[in-house]
Amino acid sequence: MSVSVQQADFDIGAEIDALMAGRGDIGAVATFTGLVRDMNEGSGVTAMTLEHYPGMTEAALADIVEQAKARWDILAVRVIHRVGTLRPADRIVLVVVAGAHRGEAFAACEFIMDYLKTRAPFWKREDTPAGSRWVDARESDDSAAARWQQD
Amino acid sequence: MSVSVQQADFDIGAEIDALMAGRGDIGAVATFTGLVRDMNEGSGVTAMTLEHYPGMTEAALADIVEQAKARWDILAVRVIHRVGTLRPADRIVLVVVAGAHRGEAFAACEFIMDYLKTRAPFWKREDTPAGSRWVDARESDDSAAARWQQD
Amino acid sequence: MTMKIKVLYFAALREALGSSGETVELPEGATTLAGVRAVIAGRGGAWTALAQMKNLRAAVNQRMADPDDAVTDGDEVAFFPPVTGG
Amino acid sequence: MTMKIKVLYFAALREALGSSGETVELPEGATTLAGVRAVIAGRGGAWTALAQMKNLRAAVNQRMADPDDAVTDGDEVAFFPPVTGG
Repeated sequence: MSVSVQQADFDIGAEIDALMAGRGDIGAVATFTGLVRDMNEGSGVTAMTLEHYPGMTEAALADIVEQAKARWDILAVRVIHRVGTLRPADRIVLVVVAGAHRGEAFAACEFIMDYLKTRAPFWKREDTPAGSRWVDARESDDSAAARWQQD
Repeated sequence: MSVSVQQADFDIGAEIDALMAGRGDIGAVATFTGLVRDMNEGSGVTAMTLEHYPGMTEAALADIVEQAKARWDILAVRVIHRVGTLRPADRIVLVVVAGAHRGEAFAACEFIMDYLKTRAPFWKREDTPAGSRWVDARESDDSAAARWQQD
Repeated sequence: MTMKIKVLYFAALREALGSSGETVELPEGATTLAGVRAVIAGRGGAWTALAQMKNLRAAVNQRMADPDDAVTDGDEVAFFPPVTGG
Repeated sequence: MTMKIKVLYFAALREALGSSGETVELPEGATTLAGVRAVIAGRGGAWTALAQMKNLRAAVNQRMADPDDAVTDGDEVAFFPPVTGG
């Protein structure tokens, strides 16, 4: 299973090892890990709660991975996104892309993150000293995703 | 120490944890791991030996990291490059870049790898069933590095 | 024939509506996502959030959808703010 | 005054020369990297590899250098094929 939505934390090294197991054709592994920061938009963040749309989340992530596989010559992909309540410095999301060469592994990893940020149904709510608030979508995420559009 | 040249293997998760230790301002960690493939240019590879230029290697890597830090708003970098004899599926190189946001972490990580490939004095020799051979530099590595040139 | 669909609400929209979802019977003529949205917002009160919330996104049968996309009997429709995961 | 420099060879070049390095006394007029290379290649025999090897790279005092770069007494010069790490 290349996509997981879970409350539990993940182990990056173990996830890479699992992708590599038994194969010698992988020359490049690019990963991205997203983490909870203790500040956002000028306020301290004490906790973050991730809501999602069960069913659609998994389908959206699987679709993003399929798009990446269709577009780049990559060998294996793993995506894990956590849900529930997290604390500063906790891991939120992991994307691992393995390929023969680095250029395609990097591009596919960044593509998956950019698409995930705009197309996977997750929503963050932050707890700050002033109360709880929903995180606003960033314009920069839309433009990051838009640059992968093909004509 | 942000740069190491060593025979010993490395633990990606432990390296990320060390960069993160005690800080809550990191929102994005991009990593790249290069590995020994069991095939190259149509021949089976049974082992690979990495030669380097002690002294210059560390200086070149430190310089590449400084360039990345000057260019992108990133918070922490770790580079490990192994030397000596390695086997297929062994890790060769690790680059970890931590930042507040993903775009800069991705760009700096790819930049460091592209520069390392063309400016750090390492040379690979492969053992194949037909004997031992030095790996030829790839034209694509020069063009990958060249795209980061600023006017 | 009356069309019945399942409608789900998420995140800030769920809180504004005080509902995470419901079964909705659609009046004749409401055959698109935009139509469904107008029907629900037309109830007034808190439901107007569905018309007023900026940049509202939607899915039909768990796929991102546009206002003109068709909605038919038995579909699962969801409304939510722009996503902010990752 | 005679200039003495340290010269290092790496990888395929080291193997072709059968040497990983030496101290070289430079004749007058050999004041650039290109000059150093010509002096050593001019010994003939295996040393011609230094002139013939394609795309040879070099460093002066452990920094990548160009053929026109100056070489002075006490410098550490290195010649090697294009790097292939990572």
